[in-house]
Amino acid sequence: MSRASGTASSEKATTSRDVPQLRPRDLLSKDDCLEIFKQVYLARYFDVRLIKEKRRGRLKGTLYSSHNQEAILVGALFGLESNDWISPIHRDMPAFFLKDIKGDWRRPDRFGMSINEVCAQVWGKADSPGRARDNWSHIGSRSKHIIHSTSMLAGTIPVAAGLMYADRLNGGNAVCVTFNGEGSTAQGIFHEAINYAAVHKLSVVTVVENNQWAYGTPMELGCPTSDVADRAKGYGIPGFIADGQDVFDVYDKVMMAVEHARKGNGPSIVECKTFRAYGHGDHDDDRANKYRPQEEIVKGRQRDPIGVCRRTLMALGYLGDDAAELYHAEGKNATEATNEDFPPEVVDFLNEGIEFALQSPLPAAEEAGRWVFKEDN
Amino acid sequence: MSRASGTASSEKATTSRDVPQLRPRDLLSKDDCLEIFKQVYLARYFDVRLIKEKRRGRLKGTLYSSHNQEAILVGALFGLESNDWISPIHRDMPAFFLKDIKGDWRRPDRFGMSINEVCAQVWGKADSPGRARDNWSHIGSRSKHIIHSTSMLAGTIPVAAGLMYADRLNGGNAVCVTFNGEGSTAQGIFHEAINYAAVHKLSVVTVVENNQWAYGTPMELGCPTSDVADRAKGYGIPGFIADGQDVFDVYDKVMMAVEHARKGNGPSIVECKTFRAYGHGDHDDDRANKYRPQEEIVKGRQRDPIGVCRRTLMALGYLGDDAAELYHAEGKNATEATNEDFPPEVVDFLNEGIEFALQSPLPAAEEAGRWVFKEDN
Amino acid sequence: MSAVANPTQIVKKNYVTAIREALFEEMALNPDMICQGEDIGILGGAFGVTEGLQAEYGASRVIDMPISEACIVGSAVGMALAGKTVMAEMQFIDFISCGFDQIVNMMATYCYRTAGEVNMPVVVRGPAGAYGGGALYHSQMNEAWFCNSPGLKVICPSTPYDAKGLMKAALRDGNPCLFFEIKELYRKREVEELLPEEDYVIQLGKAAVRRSGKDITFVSYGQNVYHCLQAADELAKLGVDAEVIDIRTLVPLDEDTIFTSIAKTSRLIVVNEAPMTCGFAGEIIARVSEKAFEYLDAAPVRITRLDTPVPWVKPLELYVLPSVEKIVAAALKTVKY
Amino acid sequence: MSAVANPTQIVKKNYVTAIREALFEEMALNPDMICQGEDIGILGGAFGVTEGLQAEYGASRVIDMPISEACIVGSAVGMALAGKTVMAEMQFIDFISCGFDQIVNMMATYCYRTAGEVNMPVVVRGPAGAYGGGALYHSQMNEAWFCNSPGLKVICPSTPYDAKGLMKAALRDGNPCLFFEIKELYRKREVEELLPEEDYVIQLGKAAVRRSGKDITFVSYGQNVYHCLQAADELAKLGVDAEVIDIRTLVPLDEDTIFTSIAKTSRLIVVNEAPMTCGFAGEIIARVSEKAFEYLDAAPVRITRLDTPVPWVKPLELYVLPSVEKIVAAALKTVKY
Ligand SMILES: Cc1ncc(C[n+]2csc(CCOP(=O)(O)OP(=O)(O)O)c2C)c(N)n1
Ligand SMILES: Cc1ncc(C[n+]2csc(CCOP(=O)(O)OP(=O)(O)O)c2C)c(N)n1
Ligand SMILES: [Mg+2]
Ligand SMILES: [Mg+2]
Repeated sequence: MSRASGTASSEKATTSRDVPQLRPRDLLSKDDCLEIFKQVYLARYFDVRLIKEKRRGRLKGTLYSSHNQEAILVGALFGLESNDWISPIHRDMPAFFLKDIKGDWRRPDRFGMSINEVCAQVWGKADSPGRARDNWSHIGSRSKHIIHSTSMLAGTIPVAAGLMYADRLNGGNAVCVTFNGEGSTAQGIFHEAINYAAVHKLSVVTVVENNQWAYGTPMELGCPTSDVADRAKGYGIPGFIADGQDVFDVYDKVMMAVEHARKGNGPSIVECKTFRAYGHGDHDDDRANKYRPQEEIVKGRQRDPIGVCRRTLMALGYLGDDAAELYHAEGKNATEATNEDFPPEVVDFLNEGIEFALQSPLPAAEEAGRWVFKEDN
Repeated sequence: MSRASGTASSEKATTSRDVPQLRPRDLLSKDDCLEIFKQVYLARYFDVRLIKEKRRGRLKGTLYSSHNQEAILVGALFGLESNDWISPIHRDMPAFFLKDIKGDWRRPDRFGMSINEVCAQVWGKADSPGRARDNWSHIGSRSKHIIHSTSMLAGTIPVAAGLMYADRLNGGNAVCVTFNGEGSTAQGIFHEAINYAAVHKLSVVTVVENNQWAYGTPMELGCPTSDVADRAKGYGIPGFIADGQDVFDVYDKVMMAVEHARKGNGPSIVECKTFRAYGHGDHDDDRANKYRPQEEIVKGRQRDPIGVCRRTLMALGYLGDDAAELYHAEGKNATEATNEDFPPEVVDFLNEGIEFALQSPLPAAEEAGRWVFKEDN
Repeated sequence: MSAVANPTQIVKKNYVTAIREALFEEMALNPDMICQGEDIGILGGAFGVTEGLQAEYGASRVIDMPISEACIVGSAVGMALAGKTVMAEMQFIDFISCGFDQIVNMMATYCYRTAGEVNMPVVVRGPAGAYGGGALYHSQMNEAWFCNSPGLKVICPSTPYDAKGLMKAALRDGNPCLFFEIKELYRKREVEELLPEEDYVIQLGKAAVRRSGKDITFVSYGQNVYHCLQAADELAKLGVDAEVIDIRTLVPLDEDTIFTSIAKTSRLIVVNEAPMTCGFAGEIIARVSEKAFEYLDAAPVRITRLDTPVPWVKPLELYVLPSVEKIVAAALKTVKY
Repeated sequence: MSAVANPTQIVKKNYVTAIREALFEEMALNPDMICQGEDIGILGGAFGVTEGLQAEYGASRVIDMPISEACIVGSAVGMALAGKTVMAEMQFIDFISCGFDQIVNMMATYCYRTAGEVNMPVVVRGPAGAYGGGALYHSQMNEAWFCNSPGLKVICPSTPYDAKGLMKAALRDGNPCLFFEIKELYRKREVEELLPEEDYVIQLGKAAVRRSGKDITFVSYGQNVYHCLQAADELAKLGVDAEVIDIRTLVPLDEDTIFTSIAKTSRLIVVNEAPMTCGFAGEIIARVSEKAFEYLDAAPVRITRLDTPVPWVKPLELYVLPSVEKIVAAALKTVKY
């Protein structure tokens, strides 16, 4: 492994030092690891491509880039059961199709959105799962176990908690992984929901993508402790810290949290340390280069999750020097990277989705008057 | 001392074990200690007397008894500077006159309400500081440094925080002590406000009166940890635990928290373990005897704060056997206790206030239309 | 059910019992129903609305929640996603302000933003209304906030029969409903009535004509309906024949019943105890003015709370609220218009 | 001040600059003024309203707050208790739902419950309004919630001149004000105008007649004022002469200007982009119907957002919102009434 594991900040979750124990990642097969690598590429490509589409004028609206944070999405989602639930936020667009993607990416019956659905949403078309009624990442699907967020940050955590309460009552044993920025942990609802989840030992795993900035506000102006994971201590629940650049470390920590929940021990927080590569949204790219010190940006982007993953796979012998040298997206921004820097199946997959989206019609204006209330049909 | 001190749950606030250090109480004079004792009686008498007044039919409305929790009010308030701020809640009615009462209880220029004002409020009369526009404990006074609460629990903590921010900007060094029930710590605003106070190291001391019950809900259904003080860990601030029956232990812990704040180190939480003697309000007295196990009630009321204080003073030699035997309010409920069970100055003091209140007029009906907005007068 | 209904003896029931019965019956009929709120289980609710419910249906379906209104609503939304029907209690409707975002932005819009994929069978209910000396934070009628937030149905019954029938309808509606219970009516003897033994619902969006008359129309809901009825009695002595309409549900609103009445009387007074500006009384006047303008022979009148908070002590409280006297005076003026 | 005003060169200024100038000037005039909100300092605000403010007045008076709307409001209340005047920004007015309780129950009522002892010079401001593709949570006009919450003044300027003058008035008013800024106007070239060099305020509660006419009165505020003006231009070609009133402040409302206009035109259309039910458009119709009934010769009309959330994509968004076409059509119908 290229880097020591992060440490769990809660004692409850720390395993004994003496007995060498298997980490969740140690149970992953070579195929799994290579699939993970490809998914990191896929997440990156989605971001790069959307930026290009927007620059080409084929796409409108604000883009909240997940560049440099892909290891969190892939690592947190890879180990989930198909029917587990998730709740992504603005920066997590790839999460919608990365959920339960393992194996065949085009499997129609999987619990997760198809690339077509996600692209239809991005382009605001009628084939979006929400028929383009709300924007960007505010989609979801009850049948595919994805909670629909509003814009109000941290607002899905109580929803996740109630869902897990009901799921247990229904005899289920699902876990719900919610994603949040570090800034969002200051919201009152974060406290109310995690407190409630802790009281009832509900299977809610709160992944905090600590990318150091909440829009134009540095972490220390929103959070009094240097680790967001410390918030867990207030509820007596585990607070794990993961290296957010290392997909395998994220995988380990999230799986420990999931395991903890699955056993009936309740919620936990998994802080993933990372860095927001671009501006808050693409409208903020230029300003973000001013309000954030240049050194900080350089340092924050140094450890590209693609590279960290590649080096791990090489060390494991899963990737030979040749294979590792095939694609060169690593360290490149959206201007620098081209399709050739990505595995062709990744490019093809997204191409299909974009084609679909471009051909999908706009919803009819009159639909705007529908579904304020339930319709019997 | 009759009982070992509680322990501070935050390491930051724990003093080294080896060096014997002076506790705040060790600096109290004999007069101070005797004054404290009298104040505990005063707080108790206020409660007992209001219950009697209501039973006599001279008083309407709900009473939220502070019986058995008097040590918290007296202990938390006694050491404050005159111009420190406080924010009491429904169960803390005596806090309004206990603030800055030290020395001469009738001092007109003190920072705290006169007994007349408090009684006028209880009776809903025009001489209430709020002219009886809002009820019960929802009074305050800017000039006397008491924040006015709404009913919405924990809602004054952000106000306290903003106030302390501004006070520091104004060159002040005041501290604000807010009082809250353990149940109220589940509110989102509790989190938002303490988080903000911790980020800016604001001088907000949050006293949590953990009386085990929030109306009909036991502590464990509202809080996942056995100590509410643990909530402090989420913010990296000290969380002290005090024996809420022991006025001197409360005094110690609150003074440590105040000292911490006064030095510019920011907020802290002081959990005072106690037990709600009666129902949530007097309308709940009968039910509270059913939904709470009888043994729990007996145990919770065992250590009357009057008795704990008396024994401490006797051990210190401040109270001889004779003096200690003078008054017998200890362990008596409102039905059992009579005026003879209390020091005469306590009875006289409240008598004056009640007389004043009874003679104070009702506000004129038309006042109801005033002060929706600022009036220039 | 035995805890609340006794089929062999026919007794009049009060408003709070009617609601309690609705909850007991729906919990029995619908195993996927959950009730949650502060102090609703062990205690049985601050007003006893859920008394005995936890003993009957267990602590997992009747949940004592932390003092977290936003989470009470938000978790109900999550339960609805898992197929549950949820009754979420606000201990006083005033505290709904603390859960506001989850109501108007998360719950109310869920059906809309999912193009109908997700329904929200959640009833948020709580004690509301003034006249009881509850002061600023235990007296509110804040229904207008929710009427201005698309996606919510808003209900306010004035009788035990309606309370039970509307509660059952709300719990089966599949849409998020806000249910304003008038706490001053909970145990009021004068409004007790016989309730049917059999299951019944009252369709949402249907007003009730409480008194028919030909000279002037009073439109109201909640406890102000009784003020209107009393005023009508007084006016009858003075030769003025008032019709009294109890709208019962605000969203959706039964416009037809109102318009039909005004077609007859040509005069309108709307009475409610919410603050005037942007309150529902103004909404009714706006609808009538827009759609039944020709029927009106006199300026319509609102009698509402003044635009003030509800002050505590009696004379102040009454000063700002609608009263029988205010209604009678306004009616006399209006019929002479 | 040099950062925003340049006295030697006279240029037209846009809406966002007008507000920024107001903040800079008031910060300079009032050393007890504080600005706080999310990302308002280091970044200068999501829309640049506070750009340069922290550099000028320091981080202790221009505060980057945690993402905690309730605390942003609540702490402003505390600062007011300590004698401060506070501008509290909501990054989008939509997020005010998260700070709702502190606004309506803590801040709005503080003066009332202290019988005037405590004033609340706090302006809560934020970008509002639809038409920009912001979808459900970046498009709201939720002013009605606050108009129905006694103790708040509610302001919504439509021009740079008004935005600056009203902002300065609000910051000096001593009462809690909600200030709805129309984000689609922030940088709109067409509405730029010359601003006076000298200090000025616009009195709260005074409407402006934007166009005078004799056939029909349009009452509006915010960006819908421009829809009304365009509709008036179109109608002029068709021989209909419309008067356009921009109320500018909702609470307090300048009824006189409205009534005077209707006395002349006898016809009323109210246009706003909030949901219809219990919105401010209905309030205006109710006031007119109650107090100026005789002036009306035709049923008044509301053109508002439908009672739906604001959907995302353009055709859907426009479908639910007021438009020039809808106004023209309604006006033609109304003048023929
Ligand atoms: C309740 C609420 N307040 C404010 C906003 C505006 N807003 C959107 S994203 C954002 C910053 C979020 O920062 P963080 O949680 O760290 O997530 P990141 O964008 O860094 O991934 C803010 C303030 C919002 N969406 N919701
Ligand atoms: C936001 C809010 N929700 C609910 C209530 C109703 N309520 C009043 S007191 C109370 C229980 C408070 O318990 P705790 O905080 O432990 O204080 P205690 O009464 O035990 O002193 C509740 C639920 C309220 N006042 N405010
Ligand atoms: Mg962030
Ligand atoms: Mg308690």
